[in-house]
Amino acid sequence: MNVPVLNASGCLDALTAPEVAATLDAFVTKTVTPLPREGNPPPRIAEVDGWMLNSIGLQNPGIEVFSTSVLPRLQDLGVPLWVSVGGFSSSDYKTCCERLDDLDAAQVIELNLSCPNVDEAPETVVELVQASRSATSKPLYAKLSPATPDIAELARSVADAGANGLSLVNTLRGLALDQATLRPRLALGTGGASGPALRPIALACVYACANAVELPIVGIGGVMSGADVIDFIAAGASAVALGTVLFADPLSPARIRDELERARSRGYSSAVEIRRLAHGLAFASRT
Amino acid sequence: MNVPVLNASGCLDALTAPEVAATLDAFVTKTVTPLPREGNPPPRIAEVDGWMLNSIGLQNPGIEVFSTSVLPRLQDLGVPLWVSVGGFSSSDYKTCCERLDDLDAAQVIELNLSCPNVDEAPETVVELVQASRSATSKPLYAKLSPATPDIAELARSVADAGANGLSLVNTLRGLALDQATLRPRLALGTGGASGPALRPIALACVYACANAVELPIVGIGGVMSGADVIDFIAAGASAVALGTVLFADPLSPARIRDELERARSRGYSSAVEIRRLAHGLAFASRT
Amino acid sequence: MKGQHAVLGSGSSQTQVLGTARRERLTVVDNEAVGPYVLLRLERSGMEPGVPGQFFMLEAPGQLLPRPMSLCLAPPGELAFLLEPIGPGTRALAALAPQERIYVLGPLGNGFDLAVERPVLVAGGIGLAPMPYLSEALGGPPALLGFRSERHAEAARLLPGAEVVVEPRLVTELLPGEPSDILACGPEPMLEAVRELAPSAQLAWEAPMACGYGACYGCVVEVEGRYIRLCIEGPVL
Amino acid sequence: MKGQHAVLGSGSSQTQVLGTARRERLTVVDNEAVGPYVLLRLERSGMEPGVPGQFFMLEAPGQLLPRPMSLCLAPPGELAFLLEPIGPGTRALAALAPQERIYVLGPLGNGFDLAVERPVLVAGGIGLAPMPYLSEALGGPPALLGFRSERHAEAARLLPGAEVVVEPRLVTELLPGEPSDILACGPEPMLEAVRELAPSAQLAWEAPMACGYGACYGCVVEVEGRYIRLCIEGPVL
Ligand SMILES: Cc1cc2nc3c(=O)[nH]c(=O)nc-3n(C[C@H](O)[C@H](O)[C@H](O)COP(=O)(O)OP(=O)(O)OC[C@H]3O[C@@H](n4cnc5c(N)ncnc54)[C@H](O)[C@@H]3O)c2cc1C
Ligand SMILES: Cc1cc2nc3c(=O)[nH]c(=O)nc-3n(C[C@H](O)[C@H](O)[C@H](O)COP(=O)(O)OP(=O)(O)OC[C@H]3O[C@@H](n4cnc5c(N)ncnc54)[C@H](O)[C@@H]3O)c2cc1C
Ligand SMILES: Cc1cc2nc3c(=O)[nH]c(=O)nc-3n(C[C@H](O)[C@H](O)[C@H](O)COP(=O)(O)O)c2cc1C
Ligand SMILES: Cc1cc2nc3c(=O)[nH]c(=O)nc-3n(C[C@H](O)[C@H](O)[C@H](O)COP(=O)(O)O)c2cc1C
Ligand code: FES
Ligand code: FES
Repeated sequence: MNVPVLNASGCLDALTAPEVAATLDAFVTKTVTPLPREGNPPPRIAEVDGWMLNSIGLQNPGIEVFSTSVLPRLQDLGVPLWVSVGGFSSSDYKTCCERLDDLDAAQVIELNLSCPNVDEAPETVVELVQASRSATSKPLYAKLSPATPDIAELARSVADAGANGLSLVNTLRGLALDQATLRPRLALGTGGASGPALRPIALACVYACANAVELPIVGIGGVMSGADVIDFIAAGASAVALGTVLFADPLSPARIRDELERARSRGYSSAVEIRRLAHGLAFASRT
Repeated sequence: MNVPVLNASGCLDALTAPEVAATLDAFVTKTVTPLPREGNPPPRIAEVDGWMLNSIGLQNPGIEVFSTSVLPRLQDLGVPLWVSVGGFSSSDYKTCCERLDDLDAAQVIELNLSCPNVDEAPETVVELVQASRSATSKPLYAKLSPATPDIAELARSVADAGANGLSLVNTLRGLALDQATLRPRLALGTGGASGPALRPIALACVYACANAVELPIVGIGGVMSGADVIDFIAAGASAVALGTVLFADPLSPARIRDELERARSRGYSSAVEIRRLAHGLAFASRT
Repeated sequence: MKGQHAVLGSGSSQTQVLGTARRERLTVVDNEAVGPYVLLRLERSGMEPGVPGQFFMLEAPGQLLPRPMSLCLAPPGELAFLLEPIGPGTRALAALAPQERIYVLGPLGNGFDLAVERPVLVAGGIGLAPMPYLSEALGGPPALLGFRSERHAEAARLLPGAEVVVEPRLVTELLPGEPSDILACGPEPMLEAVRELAPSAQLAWEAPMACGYGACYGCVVEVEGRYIRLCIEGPVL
Repeated sequence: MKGQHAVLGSGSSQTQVLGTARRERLTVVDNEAVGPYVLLRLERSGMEPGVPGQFFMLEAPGQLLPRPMSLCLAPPGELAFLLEPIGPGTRALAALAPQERIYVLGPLGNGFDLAVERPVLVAGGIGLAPMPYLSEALGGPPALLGFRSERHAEAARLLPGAEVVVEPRLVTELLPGEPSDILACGPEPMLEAVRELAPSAQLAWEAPMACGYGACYGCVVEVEGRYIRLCIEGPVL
């Protein structure tokens, strides 16, 4: 079964774990911003009720150091590269996209339009996509948050604004309290919630967007197994990205590919076949 | 510990289970709309990965039959009544609120501004609250969806529009596929996702809103135990409502009250004390 | 179909489900394979078996929601359920070991009307579940059972004396020509076929249920253009 | 503190964690109480014990993320970990029965620098965990252990010959006056106090970790105003 398997942004450092990166169809970088960021104070992570919460806060070396000293070393790994960019205004997105535009190593730019651990950008998601589009001719994937009232509608406007694909989804905002002190377990209170509990929510987003736009979709959210990949493809994704599962199991890309291979022998002969099965029920897009 | 325990709208029928309703501090009706609704075709429910998905579609007898023949029978139960109203336009909300305004039996009106199983109202949440406010002098609780980019901001505008309280949260949208056919398990595709997996997300919403507005908050989402109630109070709620847990355990209101009583003897002497503990860390509202 | 059908929405039914039902934590006596099915026997404790065709909500370990199960047998001191393991909930129930305990709520819903003169029991597959207890209550009337394989047909031993067919033969082929009061349970197509042939048959239907006591509106079935809650209006309609 | 500190963000470290680490499913040999702690012994299989102070990520049944644990002992054919059950993950690990299997990843991070001349081991509470293996590697140097109760102090039997104090006495009271190379592990306040008294001490720190191999940026600690990943720059700093 030929389903591209990527990592989710922020869930793998290809330079500290090149062996893991080598097992992916493309490596997606942690989100890069125009200026360097130290990120949020620790504690930054907690596990609660099947969710992982994180509050990393976009720690990154900034687009300049990234472009001159990180990207070349990533290129040496020989894995196709997607660069995730983020920021706090349309000019931030523009700055990053412009800087990357003439760097061959960056094959795709993923726009992180949805990080719950930094204050919201004052501009709309659509404006951020438009600004990015004006700054680069590279393929742009818009990464959306599931915390939006009508994601299919948002996908339509993002497509109109020039996105070439969708990455669905980023984390939801969650809170875990210490049972003894009743204080938040993360230093900054809430954090982004990821992991298997996100899966049904992510699947609903993929399903709604696949019925709304023609763009290719990278399915993200709680993928733990080959069966989960099949669900995402059936819901309308054409690739998947692994996030939290990489923390629990750095060998998961190979394992999941194996599981897909075995699914093929059980009769799911191709991703297309899965989608056909699932979208036979196309009227179901009504809700 | 004196924490009011309600049912979540749509999660109990007080007329078929009066014994259960009698154990609540107030009974919240299923959402009523201006006209009768048959609701969505079955299958309407599925369980997946710790979530319950539902696609009931606001089945209800309409505000007229509700007011003349259901409400009087509910009143006979002797439990304080909250009436949940919904619709598809501000005039729908207005109609329901006007009809209820002079019915003494309805103590509070909860505005369901967030049902994921019906098409979105074309107006904004704030407009729906304004319209409702103009139609009644009864206390209005705005029930919000967690699927919103900045719920604290929304809470502020809802407070400005005249809401007297918040009910946080309604379901997220989720999808479950049948593993054999890869088709959605619910007739209409996606459905509202509730249950324990919702809890950390709901807690984050309560926490964000409690730090943004002065309104009382009913905490809703995956409450299963007394410990969960304590978390909601610590996050900023002043009451809780039980949803999915009522399906698994109709005796849960009494059980949860017991668990709270035992927590009191472990030193959580009052809801206020819990909140003080938790909000010692008030700067944490930054994320 | 029998039964007063609800008009619409909240408060249409008078059935006070929790009035007769209890919720207790029962201990597993045993779990025995019956062909591909499993007979789960629980200590009865203070619970009533109710009327044949009524059902219980069984806690399925590891699952959020309980699962509806018809009472299959009510030997002294026990309640026994026949399960077909088809998904996570029924598999968890089938994996219970003696001495484990699960919460059980019931009896729930409306069972079969036993005031019938010429009863004939008809079941397909796991629709056999309520028949042993029903047969006992009716003094062992004729019974017709259909199964999808010889292996499934092994379960017929729970209803000695029943006439059994295996696919491609269908149980509806055995329906008596003479007038009779049919009480049936089985997959939807089978029930539709029975109703076609015997419009006055009492049929026990299924639908996914979250609560079993009228709280969720999840279990509706369409009756005369309206959605009624199967858990409180049925499951026998 | 020792170690080359990262500048910022992606790619600042050359440590190729997975280069030396393996991931295998290991079988539980036994789980023994040691005072209030638990010694979890696993069959070693093909895994390397690594340098003392390095750690492993242990699958905690029922939990999403694995939990970091220092290697405590490396008897032939085994890897042994000393756990303090303080939350769902450590409780799940403490409840493992012989023959159960869990995934283990390691060894990870940078252990203690063993090229020291006058080693003295200092540990507080569960900070004892890496000391038995470290002591072995260093030929049994002097060791100072502090515990919060007599019951916790029972665990001192894992390091025979160590000097032991119980609160209100603190282990820092025992630090030698003469120059020595301190290798310490324990709660943050203890490590801060040790650093105050012995600025060149090697200290093994803790932080919540999701991955243990540099992937998540969750485990940062502040060093000279910058956040570095403890899992690949430490845990010994
Ligand atoms: C009143 C009543 C009595 C029942 N009595 C018995 C009994 O005695 N023995 C027995 O084995 N089963 C009985 N059932 C069916 C049983 O409740 C379901 O098989 C069970 O809930 C499935 O749970 P699961 O987690 O194993 O599978 P799920 O994962 O919940 O379901 C597996 C597949 O079956 C479908 N499904 C689930 N529940 C139903 C349902 N009720 N009707 C139709 N399709 C469904 C799902 O959509 C899914 O595709 C009864 C159902 C009802 C409503
Ligand atoms: C490199 C390293 C080596 C370790 N070696 C050992 C060891 O040998 N034996 C041992 O018992 N423990 C060790 N720990 C600590 C152990 O990993 C944690 O106690 C465990 O992860 C807690 O998981 P839990 O699910 O039981 O509790 P959780 O529910 O995760 O935590 C309970 C409480 O402790 C806090 N907490 C969790 N993890 C940490 C942490 N690492 N540092 C500070 N506070 C935390 C949480 O915020 C929460 O308030 C080590 C940690 C690290 C980083
Ligand atoms: C520790 C951590 C860091 C993350 N950092 C980023 C990031 O920098 N940019 C981004 O777009 N998403 C980031 N994410 C979100 C993931 O890319 C992914 O969307 C999310 O985790 C859901 O997938 P999962 O459930 O498989 O983890 C991060 C997630 C985690 C857990
Ligand atoms: C079957 C079902 C029906 C519901 N119907 C309504 C409704 O009519 N109006 C409403 O505001 N919320 C409705 N909800 C949402 C609940 O009131 C509640 O917000 C949600 O289930 C989260 O709480 P829980 O996790 O405790 O179930 C419904 C939820 C379920 C599961
Ligand atoms: S199962 Fe909940 S109303 Fe019938
Ligand atoms: S634990 Fe993930 S980067 Fe250190």
